[in-house]
Amino acid sequence: MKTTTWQKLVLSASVVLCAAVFFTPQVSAMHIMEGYLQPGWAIAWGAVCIPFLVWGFFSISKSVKQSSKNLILLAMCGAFAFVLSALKIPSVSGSCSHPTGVGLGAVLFGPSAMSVIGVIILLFQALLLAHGGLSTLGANTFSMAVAGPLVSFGIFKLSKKLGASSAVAVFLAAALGDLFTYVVTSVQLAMAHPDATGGFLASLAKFAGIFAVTQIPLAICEGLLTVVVYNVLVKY
Amino acid sequence: MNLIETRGLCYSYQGEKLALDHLDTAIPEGSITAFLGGNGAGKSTYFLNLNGVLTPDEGTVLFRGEPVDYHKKGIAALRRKVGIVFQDPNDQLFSASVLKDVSYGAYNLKLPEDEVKRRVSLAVKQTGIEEYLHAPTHALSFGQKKRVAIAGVLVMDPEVIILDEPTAGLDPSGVSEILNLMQKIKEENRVTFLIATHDIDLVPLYCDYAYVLDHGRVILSGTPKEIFAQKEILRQHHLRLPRISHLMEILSQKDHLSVSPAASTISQARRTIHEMLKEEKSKR
Amino acid sequence: MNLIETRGLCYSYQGEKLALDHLDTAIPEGSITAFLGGNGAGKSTYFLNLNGVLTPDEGTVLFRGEPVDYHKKGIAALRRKVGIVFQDPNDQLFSASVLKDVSYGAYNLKLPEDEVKRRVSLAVKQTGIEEYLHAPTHALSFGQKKRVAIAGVLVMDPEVIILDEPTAGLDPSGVSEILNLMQKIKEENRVTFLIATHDIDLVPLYCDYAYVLDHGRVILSGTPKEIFAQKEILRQHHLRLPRISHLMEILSQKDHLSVSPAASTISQARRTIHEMLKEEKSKR
Amino acid sequence: MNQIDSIAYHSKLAWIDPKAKLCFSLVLLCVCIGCRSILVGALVLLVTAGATLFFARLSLRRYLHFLSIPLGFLLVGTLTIFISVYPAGEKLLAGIPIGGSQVGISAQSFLEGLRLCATALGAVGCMYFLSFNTPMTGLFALFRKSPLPEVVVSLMELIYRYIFVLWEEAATMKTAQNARLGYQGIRHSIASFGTLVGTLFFRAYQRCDRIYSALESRGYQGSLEALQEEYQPGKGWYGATFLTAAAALGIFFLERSVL
Repeated sequence: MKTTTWQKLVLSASVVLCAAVFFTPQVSAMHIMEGYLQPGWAIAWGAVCIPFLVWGFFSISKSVKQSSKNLILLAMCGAFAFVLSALKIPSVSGSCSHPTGVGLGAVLFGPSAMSVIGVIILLFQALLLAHGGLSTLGANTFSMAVAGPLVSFGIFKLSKKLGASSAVAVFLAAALGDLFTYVVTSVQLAMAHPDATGGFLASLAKFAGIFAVTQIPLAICEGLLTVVVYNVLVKY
Repeated sequence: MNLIETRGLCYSYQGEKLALDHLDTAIPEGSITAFLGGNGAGKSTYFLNLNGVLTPDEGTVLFRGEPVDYHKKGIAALRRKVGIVFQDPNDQLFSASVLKDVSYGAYNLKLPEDEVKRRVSLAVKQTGIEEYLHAPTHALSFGQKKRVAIAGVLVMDPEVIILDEPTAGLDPSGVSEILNLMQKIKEENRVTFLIATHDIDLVPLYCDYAYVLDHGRVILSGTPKEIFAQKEILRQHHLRLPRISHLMEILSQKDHLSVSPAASTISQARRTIHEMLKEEKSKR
Repeated sequence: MNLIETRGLCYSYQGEKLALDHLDTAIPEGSITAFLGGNGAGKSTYFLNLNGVLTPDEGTVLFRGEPVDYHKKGIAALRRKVGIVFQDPNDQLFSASVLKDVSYGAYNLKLPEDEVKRRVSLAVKQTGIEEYLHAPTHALSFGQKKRVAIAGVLVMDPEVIILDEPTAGLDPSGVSEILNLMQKIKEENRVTFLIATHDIDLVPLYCDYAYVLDHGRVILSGTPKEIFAQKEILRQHHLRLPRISHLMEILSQKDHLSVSPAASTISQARRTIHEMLKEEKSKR
Repeated sequence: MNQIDSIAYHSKLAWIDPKAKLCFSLVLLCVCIGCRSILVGALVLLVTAGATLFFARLSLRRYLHFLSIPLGFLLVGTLTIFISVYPAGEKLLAGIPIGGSQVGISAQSFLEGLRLCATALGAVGCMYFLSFNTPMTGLFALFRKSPLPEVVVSLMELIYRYIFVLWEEAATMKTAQNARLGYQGIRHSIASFGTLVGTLFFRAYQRCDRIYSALESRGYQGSLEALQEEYQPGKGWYGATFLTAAAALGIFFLERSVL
């Protein structure tokens, strides 16, 4: 009897779910690690980021030209985002995890500047914290500093337009931005490492399954957290 | 009775050399004890060990003669009993409103709301911060923030309050206000105080006992009088005498006047100068 | 001759009340002048006006008798001549590389590289920071950072150096090191110093002149002796006498001993006590 | 947090031309992920780890501790990729039959998984060589000479500097919250952490004004250029790069002709 692709997907996902529950505490930082992508993919994701980085670069140079104080402001934001990512937050399962801070950054400064700041932060995370890597910088930049912020920003604007309250808009922006980041990471991993029998889709199902277990609670956590932070900032 | 004792307390931060090196201390109940020492002598590390924010590597902390239990519940109980007011009130005040910030500790104790309110209004009254209760914390002056930080510790109804550099950054009138507040709280709430300070001149005025720390070790301990008799040792460990003591020491040792070199406050100096004058008069 | 003078200097931060209210000051060349006053008295605002970081709303700043030109070139020249060492060195040290940070000011003067290097090595030597030249800024202690910040100002070869709370956060030996460094620089480089401080006891020891500010206005000015003769006014403005002065004042006014109430340092006190004793002896 | 950073400043190679070290680690990194071979990965890890242990004065235990940081990802990721669903009856290395098929790992996949792990660990070795022996300030000096735009390099330098300042602030604030029992239970934890982050941001924002004043008073006009530190030439490292890369490629071709 031949197994259908659908069966394969379901089975892969359920097996992986079990594995994920077992390994959850170790999957803290979801940066793709050094050396995990083939050279082709590493270069391709780097290339995909370039237009966004150029866009970000022009927006930064423009704002620095307007006032040289903006350089310091942007730097403080970058340092802040890095520290945020290195701080351990209490998470639902009792273990600790890393908020990406992507949602907050995008809502506050817009997605273009976030791409350049993001790539700098990712470089520091690789070199100072051993999260992520140099060859995977492109892929990580795309998922965390380009795709995530864009989605966060878009959702924030959209929910505001639809009349949602600030709290709801911020929550959705942060939580969905967070989730989308991990969806992109799954896609990147699945593309680089398709399943031996089920190909890209089976692999994607497996990765998405793992992230569903670990990241949905985390995204909710980050969403709530970002709302608290946003409220503090609004009061000041 | 000693409220707090430490025996052979050791602590080191990740992968670094000992920040506390077999520290033996004993803090009598109801006293004000000063901790002196240069930057990096280990004062803050010691305080965080007393409060249970840091867990000792070795040695024990005794609270009322009982060793502290470093499990979750024991630590929570310890933190309730030992409050810390940090040097920079900005590190301690977060909430947008003063009221919210003052109630933070009581709220974390999961007390009933009435009790929280009662404690907050008490602490607010005692520290004299009614006026700016509804102001945002960042709009307060440094001295006002310091008071709010103290109120925030008071609501937990601690038995010990640790003040880390209570006078740093304050102008002279702010300094005396905070120190008078400390004495008032000590008397009204029967609280034992531990203070770390660089301001040596305050020690003879306000403190019952003093410890000199350096490199995580106890160098000297005793009453301020005993401590300030050890001029050379103090200098070796980046400290100095109170200015009045210094003057008296010079008068007594260099000029061979019969004043007491141990006088370290203005009133003590006044007394010993009078005695010297009387003596001079009676000589002739 | 007065190196810096201000006449009717006014400044207010956006939409707030006057931070400086018609301030008249005169700073003699080669002096060390202290600025006393509670938190928010206007000291920092005054300093930023002298350096051209803030532009006065009204009134003039004169440098060597010439009014400062607030166009781009004039401001650049002013900043070269007036260096500021800020209270928190973390605000001032922008680079993780100590060498780079020290050289920054000289580099911005567009000097030839050799000259920049020469000045850097001079400033490094003078402030004694050779040892930690290869450490990253964030690994330095507070006192070390303070020295690096001073070196960063020295390379610009300023005529005036402003120290904002130079002793805040330092232990007693750190305090005297920084103040001795200040005196050394004053003598070797013929620099005029302006310092803001809460540490009243330092003023008679290190300063030639002092100003007392409150609410952006000059309350008192003169030599430390003149200032500390005005005990009541000082107290009204949140200040106090140096402890030695306080003792001498009590001895002279309450106890009617014939000591000079103006003695405010240990050596002055010693002298006046000796004179009193001599007098007593000759009386009988 | 700053363990790796502090190790780098104390490395024997700290003041060697960063370009030479960057060349060594990047070339080996490319070779390692280009070959994707078990032996090449092992060789590269061995060489870079050995050099790091020696020059950065690290104990093996500490190095292994750092190596374990990405292990969680490696384990989960690799299992996820190589455990898959096969039709019943197919010969597997290990497998559990479920319904009409079986879940497990084939010999082919297992080998593939080993290859991925070796490559990834070799690559991590290269990155660790760079980060344990090169102070960030050295990399910035290098970036200044590169075609990277000035504003981006300045941004990097400032971010790096203020990471430590903000980190210290955040750590003290968290201690202060802990001292007042701020992290008892999930609800209080989220509220406490949220206010901490908000306050941290606000303070960072306020600090901007002070930094700007301080920089202005030293003549800041948008540029952060200043004297650069001087580095000793690291010519030997180019030779080392060439030799190791050649050895790795040799092994790679040998392995391919055998297998």
